[in-house]
Amino acid sequence: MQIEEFSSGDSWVHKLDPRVKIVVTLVFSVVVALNSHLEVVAISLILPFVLIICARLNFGKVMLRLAIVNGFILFLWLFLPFTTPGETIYSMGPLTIQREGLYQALLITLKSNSIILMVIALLSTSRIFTLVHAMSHLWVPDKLVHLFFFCFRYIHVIHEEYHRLVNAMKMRGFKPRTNMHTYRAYSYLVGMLLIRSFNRSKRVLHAMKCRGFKRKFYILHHYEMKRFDYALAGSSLAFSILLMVAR
Amino acid sequence: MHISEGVLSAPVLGGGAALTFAGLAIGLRKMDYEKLPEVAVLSSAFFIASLIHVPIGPSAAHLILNGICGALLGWMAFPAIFVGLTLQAVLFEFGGLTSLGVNTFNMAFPAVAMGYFCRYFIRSPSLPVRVVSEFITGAGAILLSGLLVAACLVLALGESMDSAAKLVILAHIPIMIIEGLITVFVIEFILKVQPEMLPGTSGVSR
Amino acid sequence: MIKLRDIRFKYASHFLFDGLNLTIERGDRVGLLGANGCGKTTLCHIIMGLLAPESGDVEIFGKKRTKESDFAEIRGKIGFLFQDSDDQLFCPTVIEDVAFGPLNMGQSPEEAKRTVTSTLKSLKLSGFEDRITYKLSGGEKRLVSLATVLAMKPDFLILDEPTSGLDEKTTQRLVEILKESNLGYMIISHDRDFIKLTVDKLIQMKDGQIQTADWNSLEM
Amino acid sequence: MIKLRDIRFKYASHFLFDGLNLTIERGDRVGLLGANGCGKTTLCHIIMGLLAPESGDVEIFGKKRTKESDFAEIRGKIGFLFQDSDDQLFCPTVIEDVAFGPLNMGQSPEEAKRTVTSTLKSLKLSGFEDRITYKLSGGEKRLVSLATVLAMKPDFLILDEPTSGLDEKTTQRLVEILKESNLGYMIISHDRDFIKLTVDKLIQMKDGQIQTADWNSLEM
Ligand SMILES: Nc1ncnc2c1ncn2[C@@H]1O[C@H](COP(=O)(O)OP(=O)(O)OP(=O)(O)O)[C@@H](O)[C@H]1O
Ligand SMILES: Nc1ncnc2c1ncn2[C@@H]1O[C@H](COP(=O)(O)OP(=O)(O)OP(=O)(O)O)[C@@H](O)[C@H]1O
Ligand SMILES: [Mg+2]
Ligand SMILES: [Mg+2]
Repeated sequence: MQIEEFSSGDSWVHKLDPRVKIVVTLVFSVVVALNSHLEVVAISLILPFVLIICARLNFGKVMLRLAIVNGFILFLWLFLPFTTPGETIYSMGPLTIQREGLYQALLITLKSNSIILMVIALLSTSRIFTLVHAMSHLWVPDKLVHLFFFCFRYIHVIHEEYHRLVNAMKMRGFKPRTNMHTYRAYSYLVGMLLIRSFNRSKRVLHAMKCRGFKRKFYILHHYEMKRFDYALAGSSLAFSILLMVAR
Repeated sequence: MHISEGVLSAPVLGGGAALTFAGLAIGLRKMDYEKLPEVAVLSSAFFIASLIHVPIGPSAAHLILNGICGALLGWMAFPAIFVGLTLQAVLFEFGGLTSLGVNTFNMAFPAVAMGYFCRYFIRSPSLPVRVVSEFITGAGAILLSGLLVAACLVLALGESMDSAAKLVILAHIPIMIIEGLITVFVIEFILKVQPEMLPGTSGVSR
Repeated sequence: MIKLRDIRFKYASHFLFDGLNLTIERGDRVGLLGANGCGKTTLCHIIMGLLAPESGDVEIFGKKRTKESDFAEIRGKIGFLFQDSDDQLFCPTVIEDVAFGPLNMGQSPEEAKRTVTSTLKSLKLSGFEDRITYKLSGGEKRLVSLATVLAMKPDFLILDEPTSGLDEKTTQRLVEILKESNLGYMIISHDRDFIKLTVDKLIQMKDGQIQTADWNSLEM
Repeated sequence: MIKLRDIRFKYASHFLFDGLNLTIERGDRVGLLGANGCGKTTLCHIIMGLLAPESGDVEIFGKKRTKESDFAEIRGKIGFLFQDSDDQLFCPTVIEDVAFGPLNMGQSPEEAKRTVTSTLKSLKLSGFEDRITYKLSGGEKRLVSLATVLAMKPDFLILDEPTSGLDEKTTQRLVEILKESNLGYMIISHDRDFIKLTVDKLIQMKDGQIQTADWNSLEM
C-alpha cells in the first residue's frame, strides 16, 4: 500500500516536533476555513508552499494528490457559478454565470487547496505513529490514542490479507462485472475480512493479557521542543493571526 | 461522501464538530479497554474494505459499509469511523481536518441509527424478514448519509445548492442499492459463520 | 511449458531477481528450496501474473504473457495453492468455495455442482459440501483449498509450502494425492522429508538465481 | 509446577477434553505432539487462564487458579509465545512492544528501557529498538515476539509452533537460544527435527488425553 509516501525525508520540516506540526496545522486550517476574503486566502497559500519547498517533496506527487482531492471541488464548480443569485457577468442561452457564484467557487477552491497543502507539508511529512504519539501529549484521550495505534498497525496486516484474498479470487478466474455473482463474491471477501479481524482482535487481547495488561497504557515517547520548533510555531501562528485580522 | 476543506461555513463546521464530540464521548465510554482491540481491528478492516471498488455498469464505486459498521459496533462506530476518516485525511488528504467533525457525523450517525434498527430484526428466524431489514440497514445508512451531506451543502452555501443537493442524493441511489445488497450478503455470511460477532443475536448488549 | 527468461524484479530499492531464468516442462515434478525471504513466493506470483517483473519474459504454454488478460487465460490451467489456506477460502461453505472457480469459467450452476461433487470425491472429502470453510481444521482447510484448485481442471500445480502447520497424517495424505494424480507440479517447502517423497527434480533459489540441485550438493 | 487435574472443556457441543491430566515440573523441557485440531492450542489457553474449563483444577506454582486475578499473577511468570506473531506484536515499535510487559509489571520507563536493551542484546537483536514491528520479516517477528516474552523474566515458557514458516537458519538460531537459556519450557510443534533438538521429554495428545510418549512408540 502506497501510504506515508512523503514521510521519508530528512529536511528540517520532517524533523519538526510533531506537536508543533499538529497545533500549527489545526490553527492554520481553522483560520483559513473561516476566512471569506479571496485575497487573504490567496496569501495564505504562501505558508504551505514555502514549507513544501523546504521539505523538498516531490512536486509531481504533491500535484497528483491535489488533483485527486479536487474532484469534489470540481463538482461545486458545476453548480455555484450558475445557480448563485447575483450579478450576471456572462450569459449563453439559458446558462448565466454570476459574479457571486464565481467568487464563491474560487474562494472555496483556494481555501481547500491551501489547507490540503498545509496538511501535506506538515502532517504527511511525519509518520502516523509519530503523530499519534504527539497526540497523546496534546490531551487527546488515552483510549482514542490507542485506537489510532492499533488501527494503523492492523491496517497493514488486514491489507495483506485482503490482497491475498483478491489474488485467490483472480486465480480462480474471477472478473468483476455488474452482476449478483460479483456483489456476492465481494461480500464474502468483506465478510471474511471482518470475521478474521474480529478473531484476531480476540487473540490480540489475549496476548495483551499474557503480558500483564492492567487497563493502563504507557507512552515511552517524549518530545523536547527545540529552538527551531519554537521559531516555526511562533512565526506560523503569527502568520495565521495576521490572516485572521487582515481585511 | 467526504465534504472537502473550505466548503462549509462556520456554524455547520462547529455544529458537526460538537455532535461528533458528543458521539465520540458516548462511544469511548462504551468502549472499555477489553473492547479496544476489537474496535480498532474492525475499524482497520472497514478502512481496507473502503478501498474496494465494485463495478456499477461502466463506472465503479467504493464501498462505505457504515450500516454494517453500526450493526457490529453500535455507538462505538463513532470512534471507529472517526479514526478511519482521520487516517484518510492525513494519509490521502480525503476530506480534511476542519470538516472531520461534519464528515464523521454524516457517516457515523446513520451507522448507529441503522445499526440499532438492524440489531432488532436480525434475531428474526425468518429469512425474508432478515434479508429485507439487512437491505434497509445498508441502503438506509447510505440514504441518511446522502441526506446529511446534501443538507450540509444547502446550509453552508444557500438555496443555490438545491439542485446540487438533489444530484448528490440521486447519485447515491445506485450506491444505496449496492450497499444494501452487500449488507445482506455480509450479514448473512456472518450469521452463518460466526453469529456471536453480531451483538443482537447472542443477547449481549453493548 | 513455463519459461522465465532474464527476469528482473524489485519490491522497493534493490533487485530481488536480477536475471533469473527458469524452465519447467509439462510433466515435471519439481521441488523448489531456498531460505526465508529469498523470493520463492514472489517467483510464483510472477508466474501467475500477480506481480509484474521490471523486465524479462514470462512464457507460458508457448506464448509470451504480459497483460492481465494473457494471465487470466492461464490461471485456470495452472493451479496455485497459497502458502496460507485461510487466504484461499473466502466463501461461507465448501460447496460455494469449490464452485467459485468453475462458475467463473462459465459453467452453469448445475455443471459446477457436479464438478464440486466429483472433485470432493476424488479427495475423499465427500460430505463436506455444507461445512463452513472457516471452521474446518487446518488439515481439512488445506485439502479443501486443493479441491478448489483441482476443480478448475488445471494442467499443472504450483504449491507454496503445502505442509506448513499440517500434522503427519494429513501430510501423508497429501503425498498420496499428489503421487496418484497425473499432474506435473512445482512444490515449495522447507519440509525436506515431504519434498523427498513427492518430487523427481530439485531446484534451489539462491541470490536471486535458480540452480539445479541434488540432495548431496545442497547446503543448509 | 503446572498441574491440570481432570479438566473438562468444550467449545460448542461435544467435549474436546473430558478428564485431561497433565503435570509439568519447573525445569522440564517438554515437547507436545498431536494431530491438527486435537486441542494443543486450547490446552495452552487453559493453562494461561484465557479459556476457562467446565470443570477440573488448574494448579500453577502450587496454588489453585480460578479467577482472572489468580491468572494475572502467573502470566508474567509463564511466558506464552503465540502461534501468529502478528497477534503478539501490537505496538508500533519494537521498543514499545518489548517494554509493554515490564511496564505492566510495574517497572519505571527507565528500568523498562534497560530491560529492553538487555533482552534484545541477549537475542542478538540490538539495534532493533526503533524498527516498526509490522515491517519486520517473518523470522524477525518471531524473534522479537520471543523478546517480548523473555523481557518479563519468566520462569517457564510455552511455545506454540515456534518454527512454522521459519527457514533453517532462523530455526537453528531458535534452537541455540532455547538450549542456552536456563528455562524450562513446553514446545508444541509438528516439526520433529526441531523437537528432537530441543526437548528431553515427549508427551502426546490423543483423544483429549495427555500420554507420555517416546520416539519409538510414537505413531504417525
Ligand atoms: N509486498 C512486499 N513489499 C516489499 N517487500 C516484500 C514484499 N513481499 C515480500 N517482500 C520481501 O521480498 C523478499 C522475498 O519474499 P518472498 O515472500 O518471496 O520470500 P519466500 O522465499 O517466499 O520466503 P518464505 O520462505 O518465508 O515464504 C523478502 O525479503 C520479503 O521481505
Ligand atoms: N473458538 C472456537 N470455537 C469453536 N471451536 C474451536 C474454537 N477454537 C478451536 N476450535 C476447535 O477446537 C479444536 C481444537 O483446536 P486447537 O486450535 O486447540 O487445535 P490444535 O491442536 O492447536 O491444532 P493445530 O495443530 O492445527 O494448531 C479444533 O477442532 C478447532 O476447530
Ligand atoms: Mg513464501
Ligand atoms: Mg494450534
